[in-house]
Amino acid sequence: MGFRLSSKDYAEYLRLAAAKIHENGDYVTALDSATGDGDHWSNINMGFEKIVEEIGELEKMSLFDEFKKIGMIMMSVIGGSSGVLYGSAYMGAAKVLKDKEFIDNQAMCDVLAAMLEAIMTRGNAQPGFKTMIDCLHPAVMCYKDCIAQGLPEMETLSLVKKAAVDGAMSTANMEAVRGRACYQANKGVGHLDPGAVTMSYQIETLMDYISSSL
Amino acid sequence: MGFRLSSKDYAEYLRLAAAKIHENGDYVTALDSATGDGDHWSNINMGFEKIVEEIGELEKMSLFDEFKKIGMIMMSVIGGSSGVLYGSAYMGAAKVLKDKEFIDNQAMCDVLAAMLEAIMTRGNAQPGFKTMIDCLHPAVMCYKDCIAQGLPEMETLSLVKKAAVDGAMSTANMEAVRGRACYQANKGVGHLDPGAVTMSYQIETLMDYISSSL
Amino acid sequence: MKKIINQPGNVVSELLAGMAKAYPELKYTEKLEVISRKEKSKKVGIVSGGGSGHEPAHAGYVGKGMLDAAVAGNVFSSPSPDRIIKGIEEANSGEGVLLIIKNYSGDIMNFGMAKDMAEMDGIRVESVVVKDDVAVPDSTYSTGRRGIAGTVFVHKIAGAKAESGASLDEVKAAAEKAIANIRSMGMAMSSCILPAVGKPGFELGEDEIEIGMGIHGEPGVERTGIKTAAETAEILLSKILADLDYAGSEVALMVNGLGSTPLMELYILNNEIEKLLTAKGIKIYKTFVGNYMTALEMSGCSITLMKLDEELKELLNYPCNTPALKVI
Amino acid sequence: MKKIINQPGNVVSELLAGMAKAYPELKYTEKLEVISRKEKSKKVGIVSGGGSGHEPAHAGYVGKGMLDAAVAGNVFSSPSPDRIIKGIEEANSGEGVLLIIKNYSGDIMNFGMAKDMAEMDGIRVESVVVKDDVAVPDSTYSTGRRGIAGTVFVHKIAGAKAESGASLDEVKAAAEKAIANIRSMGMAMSSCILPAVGKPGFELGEDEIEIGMGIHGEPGVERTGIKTAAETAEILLSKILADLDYAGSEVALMVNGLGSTPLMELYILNNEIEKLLTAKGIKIYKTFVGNYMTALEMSGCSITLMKLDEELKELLNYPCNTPALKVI
Ligand SMILES: Nc1ncnc2c1ncn2[C@@H]1O[C@H](COP(=O)(O)OP(=O)(O)O)[C@@H](O)[C@H]1O
Ligand SMILES: Nc1ncnc2c1ncn2[C@@H]1O[C@H](COP(=O)(O)OP(=O)(O)O)[C@@H](O)[C@H]1O
Ligand SMILES: [Mg+2]
Ligand SMILES: [Mg+2]
Ligand SMILES: [Mg+2]
Ligand SMILES: [Mg+2]
Repeated sequence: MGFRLSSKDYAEYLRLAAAKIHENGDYVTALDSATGDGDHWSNINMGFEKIVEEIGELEKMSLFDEFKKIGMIMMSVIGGSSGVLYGSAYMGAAKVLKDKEFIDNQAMCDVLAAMLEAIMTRGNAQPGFKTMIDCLHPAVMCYKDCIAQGLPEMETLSLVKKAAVDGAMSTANMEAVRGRACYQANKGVGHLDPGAVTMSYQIETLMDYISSSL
Repeated sequence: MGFRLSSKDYAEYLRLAAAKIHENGDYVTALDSATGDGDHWSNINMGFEKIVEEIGELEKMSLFDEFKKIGMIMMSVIGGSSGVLYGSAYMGAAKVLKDKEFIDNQAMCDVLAAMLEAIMTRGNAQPGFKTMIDCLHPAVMCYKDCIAQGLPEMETLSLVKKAAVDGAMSTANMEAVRGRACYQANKGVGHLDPGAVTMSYQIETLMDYISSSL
Repeated sequence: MKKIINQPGNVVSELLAGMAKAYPELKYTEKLEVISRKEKSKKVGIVSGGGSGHEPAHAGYVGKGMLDAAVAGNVFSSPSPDRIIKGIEEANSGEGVLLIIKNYSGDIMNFGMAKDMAEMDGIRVESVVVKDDVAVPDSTYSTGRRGIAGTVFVHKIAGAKAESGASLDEVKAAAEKAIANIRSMGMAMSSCILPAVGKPGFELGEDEIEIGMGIHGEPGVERTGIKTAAETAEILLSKILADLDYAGSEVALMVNGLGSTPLMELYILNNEIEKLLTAKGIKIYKTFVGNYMTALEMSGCSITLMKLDEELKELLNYPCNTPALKVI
Repeated sequence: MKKIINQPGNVVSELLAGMAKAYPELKYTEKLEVISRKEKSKKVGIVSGGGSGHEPAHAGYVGKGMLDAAVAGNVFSSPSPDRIIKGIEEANSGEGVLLIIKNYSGDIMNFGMAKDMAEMDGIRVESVVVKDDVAVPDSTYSTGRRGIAGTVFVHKIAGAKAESGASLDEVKAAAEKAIANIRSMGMAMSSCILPAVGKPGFELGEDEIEIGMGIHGEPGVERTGIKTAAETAEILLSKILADLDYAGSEVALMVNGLGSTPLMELYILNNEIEKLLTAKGIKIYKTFVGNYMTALEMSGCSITLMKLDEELKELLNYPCNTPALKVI
């Protein structure tokens, strides 16, 4: 039998993701400073700190309510571009989890796909625009492929993680076209997109966390 | 026969004094910055630059008119405390030179004494207050002594110069009590007073200039 | 980091609280970080906002004749939709609300979402987007120009129109007219430090300045050596004048400091700008010199021109009384 | 030296020219560096001035309800008597002139000499000396306290009294009353650079600030580590409150920036000041937050309190319209 993530498990993952983000402050800030306004890490970190504060509440909720609440917190605490994008992502994903008690392999893929769709809609952006989408999109594509091919979950998780990380890395060679960073046109080339990097931290942490439970 | 300074000679001295002051910008500024507001050199330097510009006019005037004009320039171009003090000094000295064609040994002493009196009156200050007075006052005392003792002019000039320089040096151990520097109370101890130093540059240059003509 | 602050995480709420204490005519809504007018009247509401760190923008423009509410995000970050909705509610007196948005994707997304939600609650909301910065060109690869100090003129024009009793459509049209006639361009001489980050986002060399830098420290068009005031005026104005034909017209001029540039320097710059504009036959109708839209303690400046017609002149002269801008 | 200037030797004339261009109601007298009101009325004239580098002081306070003329010296240097006499002449409408002098020996000497000379020309001139800075104590070894940001309140009070038609003696008495009730105290976090010198007069370490530093960079009372806004408010206020009994009274409060401290920080500081004053039962009647009396691009702040009675309140509220201060 495959993995089954409860809302408590998901809350536990959030704690790990928060730590991962917290650790990489200087690096992410440097990325956003290079091409943008330098606030991405401090905002997303504040959002995750708030989530960690609320974990006692979150882990008692249904997945649906948990995701909605995460979305609300992210939207209002993170602020900026990423706040409203993550807010939309979690709201979108919540719908997928309506009445679900667990997130299994298929649901996990659906959650990420819903997040991707919400982000692309809200931000009016496409893959290749040097944003968080360039991490999430390949991860979702990969996840769908793995499921279509019937790969074992362990392998799937590791491939999705790799797709996310590679996707974030691929932003180094892209010109920025959306978000505040866009105003630098080709000045951004050579720098990773900070939003793609923090997205990859989350997917990486999530895949590792699930793997460790398998 | 002793020295006889014409208004043209005095103008020539002013050119040398201007150069001496110009050279010591960093040092004097550092002194005024240590205890005051750092403007003394830039102001007095501006004043002397203006005087050098006007030298063609000055050297053609009578001593009386020349000194009055120097006073006007210093008062209005230097500004600050030292502008009004030098302005008063030259106005006071001009009176001593009324109808004189040359400055001889006695007149030179009278000029410096008149400057001292004007500065002390205008600034309401005494020797020991850590100001330009602590350079000028010993120079004047020394000059009077030398004349009373009937010392040769060459020796007199060199003693007056020494008195001025030593006087300026003596301000290192004084607490500031007048001028902007006064607000630091004993903080100024250890630093020379910038106004005393620039006064000593002028007296030194003047004594050397006269000596070289003897 | 030398800043007069307490906790870096609290700067926004403390600055707004401190502002509301200084100006008792302003109301501060905690947590949602909205500053609004205590005294309300039946008229179109004007709401602006954006990231903090641009003080006196935006809360400093709340008052008679300008904004009804200003919504603050974290430093350099768009406020979230819930905050903006509160701003809309505070500004709404039943005549509809105009949002003045600067063209940053975060602001566009958050204000856009708030607008949708407020409309669902039955409030009529319109919005305009300011894109006055000519530094970085509009291109297929960008969502357009940045909005900078010219936004203050949009506050003034829209605020005056609303105060004079115009309808939402009329107020929006006046704001759009202002936007169409406003161009800005800036330069920076030093970096700034986000309180939560604690060190500068970039470094400029001892003898280096950056032309066209954004008000969040986003890269501009060129790094170059130190320029005189005359050269600075020439460089910034030439970009502006190349973009819109101001020849023969009357303009409102704003000489804006980015935070740590002293007024002395802004006045010296104004002296040069006036010479250049006069030489080009452009008549300066009214000049504003000061720190109107800053970037924390960044040093540098921006120049803004707004081409005027009779209506814009009237609205520019319309009385206003806010902490940061008063027209008597 | 990163400054938006041309020749260091021309900063004063260019800044005043730039100011006069921005505010057509002001008249600039070249060379003598006087800014005065174009529109004159028969009333007691008010003249202030001092070294440049404190912008918007002093010229920024010329206008209805405040100064009639401001006289500028070189950067941080008193103006010379000839300039001050021109200021007196511009301000004189036959009802006499009040000079507002800050207590620096250069200013005392130059204004004193100008006063004597103007009186010889038959103009009635009175003067008051502002010594509001409590940082460095009055002692037998000093000519007294320095005059700093509290001077702006003296401009306001004297200007209002004169505008309301009072006689020279009455105006002087009001100014004296203000002075007797004003105390200030500041601190600096960075140095500033005189344009003609080109480098900082002193250095403060990365983590160092100086309590009580003067507005020309004169040493203060203590160098210490970085303080929070709450601590800063406490340190500065405690010196002020120890000097004059403000308990139970109403005050005007000025939170002044020294040039490169962003408004954000001044508002955060104001938030703390209000808490402390309220806790001590001191009622804040009116607050002014901004860059009112600066020291080039120095970063830091000062706090000023003026204890109010009914007359001072009325004069504080009296309308004024100047570039740097407007009361509607
Ligand atoms: N329109 C968009 N679509 C998708 N992602 C975006 C968009 N705009 C910005 N982002 C992402 O957000 C990140 C920046 O977030 P943040 O710094 O919080 O916001 P801001 O750009 O407003 O300062 C970028 O690195 C990018 O990954
Ligand atoms: N009252 C005074 N009497 C005599 N000399 C004075 C007096 N006040 C200041 N000075 C002299 O002036 C010098 C400072 O001049 P300056 O820097 O031009 O003026 P300010 O002090 O106004 O900045 C001091 O170093 C001191 O020698
Ligand atoms: Mg950012
Ligand atoms: Mg000095
Ligand atoms: Mg941002
Ligand atoms: Mg001085």
